[in-house]
Amino acid sequence: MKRLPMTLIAGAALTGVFALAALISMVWTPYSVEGMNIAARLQAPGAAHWFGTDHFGRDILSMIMVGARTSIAVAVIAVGMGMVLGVPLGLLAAANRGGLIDEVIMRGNDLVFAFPALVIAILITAVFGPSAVNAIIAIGIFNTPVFARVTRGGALSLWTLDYIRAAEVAGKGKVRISVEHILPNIANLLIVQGTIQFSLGILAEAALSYVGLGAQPPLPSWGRMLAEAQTMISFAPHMAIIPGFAIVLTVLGLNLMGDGLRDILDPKLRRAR
Amino acid sequence: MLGRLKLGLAVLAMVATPALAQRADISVGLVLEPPNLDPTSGAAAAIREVTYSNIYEGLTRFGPDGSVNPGLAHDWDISEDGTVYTFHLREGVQFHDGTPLTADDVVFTLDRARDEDSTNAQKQLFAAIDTVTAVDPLTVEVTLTQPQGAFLFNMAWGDAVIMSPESVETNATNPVGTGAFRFVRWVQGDRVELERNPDYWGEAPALERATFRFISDPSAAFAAMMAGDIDAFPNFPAPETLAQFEADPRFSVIVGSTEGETILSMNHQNEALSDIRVRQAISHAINRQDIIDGAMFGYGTPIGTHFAPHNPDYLDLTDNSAHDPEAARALLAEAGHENLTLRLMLPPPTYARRGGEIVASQLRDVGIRTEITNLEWAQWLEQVFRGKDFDLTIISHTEPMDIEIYSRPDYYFQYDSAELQAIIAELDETTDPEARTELLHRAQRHISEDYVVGFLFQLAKTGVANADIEGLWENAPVPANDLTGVRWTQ
Amino acid sequence: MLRFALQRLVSLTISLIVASMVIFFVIEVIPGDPAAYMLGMNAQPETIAALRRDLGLDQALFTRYLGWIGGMLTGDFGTSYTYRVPVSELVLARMGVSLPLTVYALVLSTLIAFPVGLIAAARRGSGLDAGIMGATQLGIAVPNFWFAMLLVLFFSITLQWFSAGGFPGWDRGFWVNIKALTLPAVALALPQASILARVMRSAVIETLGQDYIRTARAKGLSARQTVVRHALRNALIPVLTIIGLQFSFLLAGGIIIENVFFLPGLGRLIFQAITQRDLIVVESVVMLLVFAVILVTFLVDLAYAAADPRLRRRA
Amino acid sequence: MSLIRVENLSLDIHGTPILRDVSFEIPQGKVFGLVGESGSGKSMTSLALMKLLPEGGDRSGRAVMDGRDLFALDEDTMCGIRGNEIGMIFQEPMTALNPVQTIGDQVAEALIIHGAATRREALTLAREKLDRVGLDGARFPLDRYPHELSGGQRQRVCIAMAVALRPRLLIADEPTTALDVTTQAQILDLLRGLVDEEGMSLLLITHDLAVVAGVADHVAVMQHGRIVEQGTTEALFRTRAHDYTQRLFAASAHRPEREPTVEDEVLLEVDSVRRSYALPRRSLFGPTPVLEAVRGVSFTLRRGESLGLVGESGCGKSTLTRAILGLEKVQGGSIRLYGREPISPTMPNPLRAGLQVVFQDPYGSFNPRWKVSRLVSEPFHLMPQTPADARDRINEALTEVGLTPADADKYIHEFSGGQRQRIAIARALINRPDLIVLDEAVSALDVRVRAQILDLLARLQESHQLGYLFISHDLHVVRAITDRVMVMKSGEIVEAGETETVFANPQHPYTRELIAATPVIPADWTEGKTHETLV
Repeated sequence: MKRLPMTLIAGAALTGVFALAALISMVWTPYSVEGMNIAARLQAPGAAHWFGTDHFGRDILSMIMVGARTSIAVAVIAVGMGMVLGVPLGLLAAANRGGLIDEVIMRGNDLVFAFPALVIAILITAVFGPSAVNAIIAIGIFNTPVFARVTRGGALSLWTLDYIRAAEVAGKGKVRISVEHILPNIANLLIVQGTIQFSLGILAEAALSYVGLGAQPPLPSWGRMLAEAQTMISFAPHMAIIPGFAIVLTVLGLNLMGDGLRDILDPKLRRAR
Repeated sequence: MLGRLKLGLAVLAMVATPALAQRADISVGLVLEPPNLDPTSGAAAAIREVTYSNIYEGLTRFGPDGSVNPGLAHDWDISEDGTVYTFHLREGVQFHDGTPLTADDVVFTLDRARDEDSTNAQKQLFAAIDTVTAVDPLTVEVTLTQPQGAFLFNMAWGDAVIMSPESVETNATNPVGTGAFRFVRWVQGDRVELERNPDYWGEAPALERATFRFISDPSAAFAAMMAGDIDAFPNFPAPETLAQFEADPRFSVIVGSTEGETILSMNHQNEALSDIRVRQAISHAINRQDIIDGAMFGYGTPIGTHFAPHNPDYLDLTDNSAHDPEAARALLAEAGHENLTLRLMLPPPTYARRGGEIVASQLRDVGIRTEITNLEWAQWLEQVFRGKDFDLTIISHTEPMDIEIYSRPDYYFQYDSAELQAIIAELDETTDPEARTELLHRAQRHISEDYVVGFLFQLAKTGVANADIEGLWENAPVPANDLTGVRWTQ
Repeated sequence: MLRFALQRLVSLTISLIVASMVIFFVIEVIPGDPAAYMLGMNAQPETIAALRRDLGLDQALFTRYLGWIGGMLTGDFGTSYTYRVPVSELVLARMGVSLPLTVYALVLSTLIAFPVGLIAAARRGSGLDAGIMGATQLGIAVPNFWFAMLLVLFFSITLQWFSAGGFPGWDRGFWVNIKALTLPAVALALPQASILARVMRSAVIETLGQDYIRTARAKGLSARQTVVRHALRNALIPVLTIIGLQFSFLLAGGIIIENVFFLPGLGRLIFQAITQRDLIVVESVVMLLVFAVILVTFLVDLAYAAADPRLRRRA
Repeated sequence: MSLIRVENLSLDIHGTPILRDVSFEIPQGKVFGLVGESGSGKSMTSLALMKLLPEGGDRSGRAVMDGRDLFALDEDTMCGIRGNEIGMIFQEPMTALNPVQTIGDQVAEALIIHGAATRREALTLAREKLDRVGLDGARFPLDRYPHELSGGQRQRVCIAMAVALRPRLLIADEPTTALDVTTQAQILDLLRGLVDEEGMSLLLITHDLAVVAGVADHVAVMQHGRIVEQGTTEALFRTRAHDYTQRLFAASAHRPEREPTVEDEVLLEVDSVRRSYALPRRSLFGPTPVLEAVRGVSFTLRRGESLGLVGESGCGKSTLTRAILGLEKVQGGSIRLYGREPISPTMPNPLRAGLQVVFQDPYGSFNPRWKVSRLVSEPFHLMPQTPADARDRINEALTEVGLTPADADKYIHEFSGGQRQRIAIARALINRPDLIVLDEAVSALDVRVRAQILDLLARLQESHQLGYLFISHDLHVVRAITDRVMVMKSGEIVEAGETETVFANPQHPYTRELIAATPVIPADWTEGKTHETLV
């Protein structure tokens, strides 16, 4: 009925490429990302190594592929965590709108928002040591209030509708109504927000592993590749430019996808038609 | 005697090249900012890199080659039994706040360092001291409990610089010493500024102003050098970029040696690592040249034991642990550790982080899996160094002549060998050079043949400077940037 | 209006108290002993103990918390373990870098975002609009530290127009510092500008769909006049929120950028303090940042009320 | 002579035809009524005249105003005409004003834009205009903001704005639809007055025949984008040449035939119920002011009886409804079902099953993601377990409300507003309740659909002996479907009694006011006609 917007197609395509790379990397990469060959280090892109090699002589293409896996995994799980924690909170707040629970939840949200994300991430890793898991936790924590807010916002507008009244008259409780009526009808909002958070997650993961707080070696991650490449940018630019583009393109893809999804899913825009 | 002669030569050298420098200011790049400016409480090398023999001076001082020269004491006598040192202080030496240097200041300094409330990071330097007394305003007598071969050497350390009671409390933030440069100001997080001390007792330095700038990020350091924001970077953090500086006529690259033996430490409490065959296997699995090339881009000297190659008493024992994966696998099989998994803890420096990744892949080749954990310094000190909770770690031991650490059974790698402990104990009391050399050789051989740890390489001092600057230390016998001899040639 | 302000003020204080506890007790469990860090590898245990006494680290945790809070209320943030100077001094000095940088970046991003967003909204659906939207998408997707790397490579190393980083200090005059902050500000501003432009656009488009816009047109206002006189002010409200958020984000978010350009800012201070386990500094700075954010949110709320009369009497 | 003459106005939007050959003349100083059901294109006609059509509009035809074809003018000239020679007001006064500008500025702006006055003069003029539309300076200073005004007051501001420059034509698009009946009357008077005094013409667009009958001199009836019939009001009302017109009239005057058999059994007993809300404090420490929404309401409703509850917005009827539905607890008095079981948010499900509801908005009343079968059967939740014959009962309910079992598998968006109300009724019926609350159940429907639904309700009441609590602001409807009626004002029932008696001979002044305010088509205009069309 509706034809898909260009943004959605382009975005999905871009994202797809990296998702695919990540999938393939689970079974096959051109070279082992752990195998070092000091003799063959810092090679510019060429026939043997399409994206060249890094300072340990590792194949950058392979590392990009596995790195995609890392980034996507971290981002997806972090967003998942944000949803799992945030959506129920949001539903709860909306169900008790104006009540104490609502107030507490929303103030809690503001508080989390008030903390400087990167600093907290650094602290978390200072406490538990750096690892992909802690990166996920750090990112997840800051996703939670976002979803709580979006959920509450969407839910509040639904709670004013008559079919919720009807459900109440049919003797249904807040929880049941939230699950049966509210959740399915804010799914679109959540999908759109999810995509956006996903792309932000990729950026965050990159930033964290850039400062060395993300996935630990030998597991490659785009952010750390950038960090390692930084001092060599002037004589081995490919080491910095390729992972950089990997990040930019993935995030770009996801954002475009988010826009596209919003265009076809967001009820607000649909009512506008 | 010897010391005096050396000084004379040094002075001649200075006079020989008249200081008609156009520029008299310099900005020196440092990786780490000193937490404070009091080297007598706090171990941070950065403190010494700013203050040593620029602001503070000790009774004796190190020369660029690590030799011990007269400092605030122009001369000294040692009693026959080697337990009484009488130092003769220079005349007319003033602290930057105008108070004159007297024997009392020396007594105060040494007593303060030995006190039980002392927060001196190298307290063991003063362990041998029994009493310190001021004979007259310019003479100090130090009595030792037993003869100590390295006492004059110890007194040259940054932790033994002389301070006056008037200023000692504030030295952390407003250092007052006797050195050729005066403290001007410290913009925390950015730089420390010094200026020439007009009342300096010795030869006035060529530089009028010196700024130490703190740039921890290697690429930022590179950019700063390239952009000319920094004139000299004595310990340049990014060896990979040195080739470019080499190629660039604007810069000169100064490659020297440090006292930093970089080793792959092993925890002898670990069941597997307590087996010499496993340790030997690991040592054979390591390819030093690959590590030096891959991590330090070729800068560094392979070592086979815990001793500085530039030291006359050094023995090259690298063949004991030549790269030989076959042998390694065989040894592991023999020890029954075909599939061994070890935790590799890595502190922040490049040599450790990059070296660690290479070591990990080299061990993988002989069938040892490693779990890498990158740690901050504080965590490393807490967990590895004090908690002794690790299997492997890579660390550079930068104290000079520190082979004695292997004689401490409670040291973090917990190596307990009566034989070695005997050697070191003997060494400590020996003053006769030949005898010392002999003992040092035995010690080197012992730890090498016992494969106590994996000996990787001697950390190189890789500095970059504007080509028109001369007089920077090539080597780093101790962490220091002695600017007294630095000048612009045009 | 006053009541509104007071209510927000109350919840603000509660937030701050909760925050202070979270901050203090989380940070205190960080492994790693400042004294041990300062004294290094050869230090003897009793030396470390002595230093801990010096630093007052031997007191009970809760006592230290009360001390900390009490001190802060009287404006005394304690003394840095490693630097041995009052924390307030440190923070103030760093503020002199971070605050200008933040404001600079914010001004840049706003100056870019407003016109861009307006044009896109006005030309909705046109090729220009599509182009702008694409560009902003790209802007959002670029990690600022990577962008910073490229800026340095190009403007400092290759062209040598700007110094690669560092901060002369305000006593060295105004423009030199502005120049020093330019690259960092640009690196920070690009993504923010992109976001802001998008918000601006959608906000304007949304308001243009409102009934009162139609009323205005019926009054005889031209399309342009309608945007300027009616759409803009209403669209400003969401935009204001974002600007508020961005301020707080930039204030703390500069860490990485401050590293790339070795600026002595708050971010760097925290970073150093954490590695050196200068916990009291970490605590105070984080607290300060949280306070700043909460304060800004509060101000933004007031700004709302000023911009939107409907909020003035709302509870 | 005519002020403006529209010739063969046709309009397509994105290819879909909206208007076809619309032609009419608006005489100088007269009121021209444009009547039609929703979607008939009457609003588009007005927007076309203002040249404020949405994008993608493709217009043909002419609109000649003193010799000039408006459609031929460029945008700038048009801006000069809008608000200056042609003013316009819209249906939704709540959103028609810029929330962040004072009413003074907004009225003044109209003057300033057209260079008719400096800001100072403009403001004084604005003052005059606001006084003229009945917003006196004492209570409504210029610096008031829209949100501080009621709907009717805001509509007055809109009017002041529109007539600020004494335009020769004022277009009013459903100006009173969103307002209460008494307010509506005032606004209509105001408009009529402006026409008479300022000699301007008024194009009045509405769906309500009675409104037109009251104020319009000429009427045009629109259907599917065409004008099917037009003429002077009385003539058109009397003749009703076009059969669509006839059907329209029939529907609006329609009364379902009912022989109510009211039993003695009490279904609902409301006993001196009170409900009040705390309002935000004025001062920080002052006492919290309280809004008493319902203050001591009592009544009973018997099986088979249909009881009406009329009142204007804010009179408390919604609150009362929510309490009766057991969605809100009451603070005083009691509500009992079957005269014994107390109704409350915590009431047991079996009891709830006796009580169902139909809401006003046919669009907001259904979860868009559910199939009709699931929507209709939601009240099964009240049963201990879903009945075995669920499917049959769904089909039965659907058939009862005039839909087919096949509809059970469709989604709600596939149905029209009227059909949706039928589904809502089916949902209410599924549990065989005894009492159904009809909360403005037909208010959102077009007259003809409304007539059908009323018939349906009447039929169901008889077949199931249902009790109806019929809540509405529309007196016509209440009169048509209820046996007894209660009039509610500011939380109290001011009058109650047999519907006919109350309407024929209202006792309470407020009731009189209401009835007086309700626009009616003069009886003699429609004599004899209604029944004809009915049979």
